[in-house]
Amino acid sequence: MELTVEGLSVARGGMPVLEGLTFTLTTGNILILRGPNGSGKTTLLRTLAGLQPPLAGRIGLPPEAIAYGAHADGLKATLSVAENLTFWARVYGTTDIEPALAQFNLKGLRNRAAHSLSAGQKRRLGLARLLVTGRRFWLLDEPTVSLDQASVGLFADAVRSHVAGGGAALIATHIDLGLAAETLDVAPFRADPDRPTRTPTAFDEAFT
Amino acid sequence: MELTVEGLSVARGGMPVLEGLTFTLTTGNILILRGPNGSGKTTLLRTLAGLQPPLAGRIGLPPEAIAYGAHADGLKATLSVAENLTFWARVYGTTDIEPALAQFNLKGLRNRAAHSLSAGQKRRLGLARLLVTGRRFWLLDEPTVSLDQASVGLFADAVRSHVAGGGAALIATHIDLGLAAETLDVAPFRADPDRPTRTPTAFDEAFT
Amino acid sequence: MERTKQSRDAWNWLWEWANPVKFMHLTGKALPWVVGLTLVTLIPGLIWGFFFTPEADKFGSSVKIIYVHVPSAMMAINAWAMMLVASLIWLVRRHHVGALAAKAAAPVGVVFTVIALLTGAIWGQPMWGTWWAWDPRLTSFLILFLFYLGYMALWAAIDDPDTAADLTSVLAIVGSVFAVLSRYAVNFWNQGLHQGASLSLDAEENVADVYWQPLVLTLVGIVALFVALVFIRTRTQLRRRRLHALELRERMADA
Amino acid sequence: MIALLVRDLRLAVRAGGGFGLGLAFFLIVTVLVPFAVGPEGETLARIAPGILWVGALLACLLSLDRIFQLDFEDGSLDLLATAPLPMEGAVVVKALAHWLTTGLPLTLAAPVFGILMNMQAPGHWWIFVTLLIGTPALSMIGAFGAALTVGLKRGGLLLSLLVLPLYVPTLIFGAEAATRGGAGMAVTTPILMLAGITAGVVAFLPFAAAAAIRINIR
Amino acid sequence: MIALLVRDLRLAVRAGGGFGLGLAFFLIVTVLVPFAVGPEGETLARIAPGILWVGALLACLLSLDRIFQLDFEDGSLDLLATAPLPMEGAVVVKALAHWLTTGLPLTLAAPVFGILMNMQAPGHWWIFVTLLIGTPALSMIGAFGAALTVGLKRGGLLLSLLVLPLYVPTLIFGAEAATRGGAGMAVTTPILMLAGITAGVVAFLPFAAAAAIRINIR
Amino acid sequence: MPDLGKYAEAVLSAWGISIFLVLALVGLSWRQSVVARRQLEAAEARAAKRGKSDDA
Ligand code: HEM
Ligand SMILES: Nc1ncnc2c1ncn2[C@@H]1O[C@H](COP(=O)(O)OP(=O)(O)OP(=O)(O)O)[C@@H](O)[C@H]1O
Ligand SMILES: Nc1ncnc2c1ncn2[C@@H]1O[C@H](COP(=O)(O)OP(=O)(O)OP(=O)(O)O)[C@@H](O)[C@H]1O
Ligand SMILES: [Mg+2]
Ligand SMILES: [Mg+2]
Repeated sequence: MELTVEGLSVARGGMPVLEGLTFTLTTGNILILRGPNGSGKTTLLRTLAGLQPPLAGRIGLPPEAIAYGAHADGLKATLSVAENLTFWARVYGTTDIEPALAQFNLKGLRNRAAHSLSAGQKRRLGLARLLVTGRRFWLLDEPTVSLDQASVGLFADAVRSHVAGGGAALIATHIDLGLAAETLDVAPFRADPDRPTRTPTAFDEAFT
Repeated sequence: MELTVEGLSVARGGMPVLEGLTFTLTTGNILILRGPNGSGKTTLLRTLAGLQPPLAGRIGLPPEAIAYGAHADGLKATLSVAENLTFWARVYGTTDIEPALAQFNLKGLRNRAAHSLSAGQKRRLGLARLLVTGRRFWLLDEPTVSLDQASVGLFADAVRSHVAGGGAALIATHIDLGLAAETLDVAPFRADPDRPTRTPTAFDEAFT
Repeated sequence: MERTKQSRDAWNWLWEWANPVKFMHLTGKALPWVVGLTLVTLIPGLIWGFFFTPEADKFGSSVKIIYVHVPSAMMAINAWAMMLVASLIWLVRRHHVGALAAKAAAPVGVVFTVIALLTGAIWGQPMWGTWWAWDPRLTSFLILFLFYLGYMALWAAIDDPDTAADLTSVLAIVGSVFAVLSRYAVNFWNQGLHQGASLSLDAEENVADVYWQPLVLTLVGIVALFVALVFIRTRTQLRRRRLHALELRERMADA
Repeated sequence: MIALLVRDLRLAVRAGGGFGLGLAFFLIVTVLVPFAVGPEGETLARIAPGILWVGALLACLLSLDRIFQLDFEDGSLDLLATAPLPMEGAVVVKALAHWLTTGLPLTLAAPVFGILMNMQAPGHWWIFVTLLIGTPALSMIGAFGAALTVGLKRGGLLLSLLVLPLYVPTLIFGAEAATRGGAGMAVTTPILMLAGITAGVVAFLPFAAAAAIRINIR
Repeated sequence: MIALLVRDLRLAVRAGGGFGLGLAFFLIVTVLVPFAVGPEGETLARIAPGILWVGALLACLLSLDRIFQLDFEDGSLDLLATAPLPMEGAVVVKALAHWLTTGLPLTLAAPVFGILMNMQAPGHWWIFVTLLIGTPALSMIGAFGAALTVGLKRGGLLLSLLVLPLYVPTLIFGAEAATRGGAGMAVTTPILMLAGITAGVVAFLPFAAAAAIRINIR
Repeated sequence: MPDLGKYAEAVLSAWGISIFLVLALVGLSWRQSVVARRQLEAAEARAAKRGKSDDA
């Protein structure tokens, strides 16, 4: 299985941010997205996850293969750790949340309401969700925000074992995760605002 | 001027998290708070900022000396970068936002609405707020979340020049900021739930 | 995919209109004529109606209100129909002109609605002895006013222009269905006080020619006025949309 | 789907009594009106079915932004959109959860509150029946409005503005049927119309609402 | 302080027309009641002042959670609490901003909407006067309720529940004065009571509200 | 000026309001159109200049 991206252009707020991206991610691999703040990593991941349409180009991926992990964790403050996780497990048609709890060291917190977790504990719960999706391709947007060194280690282990088990991960991050991975820097693909093809003549569909 | 903390205990959600903290921070210095996720750094900073009362102990600090930077940035999505910053400047009785914009490389974004910023750009704006407060003591909770390497550098520069100008900073963080600073690890001060002094007799005062 | 977003088909001669460049060009040419038509129909029609119509037996001189009330009430309803069609064009064909024409027409529709409501109320006071009555036609017209308000508020509340276009178009469609439904509901709920279809050719209800002729003139005039205003305002919207795109690009170049 | 329903119901219950609050608001509106209008029994009895319908409608309205707004803010809506659930299904489930926590309790309580408004015997029965038929439409229309405004910061009032005109037909037929029923007149036509609106709304609006959500989160 | 007022007004205007929406909701409530109650002019005229007051009150109520909730959610309330502003001052300023964007427009519009309810001549004047005196109290009480519920996820309905009983005295005296004034009777007593409530509320509630906020954010 | 009799007030106010509102709408549309055209021209000019300086 592979995720292929050809000549992809993505836009945010009506403005192209990245153009002409081409890459392939096959199972068993990790690809790290790098790029300065505001370069379009989040936009790219959202487009790949199907949340917004691409401006141009082709995305090829097997259906039902993607699990997306966003800046926000989507936790319900009044539900407990176990309830939050069970919900996502049922949505994705899986049932067992124990391995996920164990992997992210959440067993001791399982009955705590999510609103009483610290920033890093919330994040760990958000990441544990990935394990219960059962999806092959993980698209992760700055997954290690707020995590301490030990938790970053837990996360890296989780990614490694996921990949070893036939998964793949595309991770946008600013820090070094200590993973054996290829790196894709998005900076060179920044959209050029004055590219002539986008300004044929005034008004000629020139609204992006 | 100095911030002194003596025998401080702090609680979160009715549960003591740190006990017996003692330290002093004088102007011209930086103190880095370290500790694993959930160890109580946020709780400590909120207590020092006066947002919650301490459980025990004494906090000595000059009045009107503290600027607090939380996990959340307090930005108004519909206001522009300059409007957001001007508001805080006026609240703190200062007027000039230009140095802050320049320091955090926000000049190009000054008329952008805050909701159209990327995660890292928002964070930079949140940090720029510190500069317009004119306060000596900065209490910062994971200030570099979402920042790329270059922006972390900008932040470190800002802290350095603030401290050089007679300020001080107390920073909770999980990453290495490259600052010359003392470090305080809060892990050894973790509250011990079964310490006898807090449970004199059953039910008697044993509610915290 | 072709370079333009729209694929070509037999109806292309029609869709050509919706190309922004074509639209700007054509309306630029047509605008003086439409404005001219407005001037030569609306003004004489109004003058004729105001100065040169006799008093009616039942209405007295208040009959002159008909020349402002009826055209604006008619256009208020037709403007919504035009917005519905324009919204459908945007949703189906993704032509910006469609969405922006709908956006441009809404304030015109609201002003006509307000005029019809106010003049109706002013006319109602001497005729029915009340400013307002919960008559089916009045009531459903008031609901139409609410739909206009909601539609405009939704446009104003969304920043991204294409998102706003999509959502307001969905609202226009669903709203139209409910506007029609309300009309039936209100009819069922109450019997009318308001004038019947006096313009129909039905002999009994028909108004005398002395009133009818200037009214037709003002009706033509108000349609021309509407078209002229929608042209002008759509051109403004297109320019603003283009300006928005340019500003985004400028911003990107700065950043 | 069932997981979503269970979660939404659980959240409604946990959030400080989802059931109770809609009811309480309804009660307060029916209490405030006599205060404002004055206590004459006859006027009150005359306007009772109408006021009860308006009260139910407003109680419904106030809880609408719960349907999608919280999920949008904490990011779960994005995650749900990438999950293997059709968005239309999610919309229907969420409208259903809203009805179970708001519309249904209101329906059950209305006959009792009717007593406060000096309502007479068959009126209680008819206010119950009309609300039972009409409130599902209110929840579904509300879900559509919530879907339209989900991206907007504090879209609460805008939501009311968009939704209330859409509620008008339901309100007219519902209140008309309740009033006629209470007065012992024939109610078949308005009841049929009310049922027709509910059926139509439940059949078609999920698609419009799902489209609106997809547009809003992109 | 002025900076805060300016910011709040600006936010209200930016958020898709802060002024317009409260008004629109008010209009809609006054329109819905005739739909529900039926169109007979006489009944309507009788209940008009009361319904207008209830409508204004509900329009006020719906916009209350804007006062502090947004600031709490995005963290600005924490930051404001550590800023050199007395919390009492912030509360007053925010209540004032709420009144300027909600209460004042409602007051100005009420006489016009009275026409829809078949209201007769001096009634318009009295509904205007009573709302002008009473709405500041509504905003201030609302700010207190909002302060109490600010920490709660989607406290909207709970807020209504807490605030509505507090609104009852204002509503009773306001509606009473408006009704009497419309009928040409003496209004001095209810107007004085109304003014007294407003004065008392504005003098004391800021302290309670500020205390509630300090407790809620800790 | 025709004699409007007892309806003078109604007729004149109805016509007055209508004409005022229509003129206001026309004026507003016109002004917005002028402003938008001016702003767009300025922006196009800036864009053209930027394009050139980039080439250089
Ligand atoms: C607030 C009060 C009123 C409102 C909202 C109102 C609204 C309307 C509407 C919506 C139409 C229909 C236009 C169309 O379908 O093309 C209309 C037409 C008309 N109205 Fe009114 N009206 C009001 C009061 C009055 C009064 C008081 C009179 C006269 C006594 C009047 C006389 C007419 C006439 C003669 C027509 C043309 C009927 C036709 O040919 O279809 N209206 N009005
Ligand atoms: N809603 C929006 N409207 C307009 N522009 C936006 C919007 N959201 C983001 N942008 C802009 O789009 C660009 C790409 O943003 P994106 O969030 O994809 O960056 P990123 O690479 O994820 O950055 P970070 O590392 O800071 O998270 C940025 O320049 C940002 O300012
Ligand atoms: N509202 C709450 N109710 C109960 N317990 C809470 C609450 N908020 C936090 N806690 C608990 O208090 C402890 C300290 O939390 P705090 O947020 O101070 O940690 P932290 O050091 O900032 O962690 P992180 O690095 O993850 O941000 C944690 O164990 C957390 O689970
Ligand atoms: Mg990002
Ligand atoms: Mg923390």
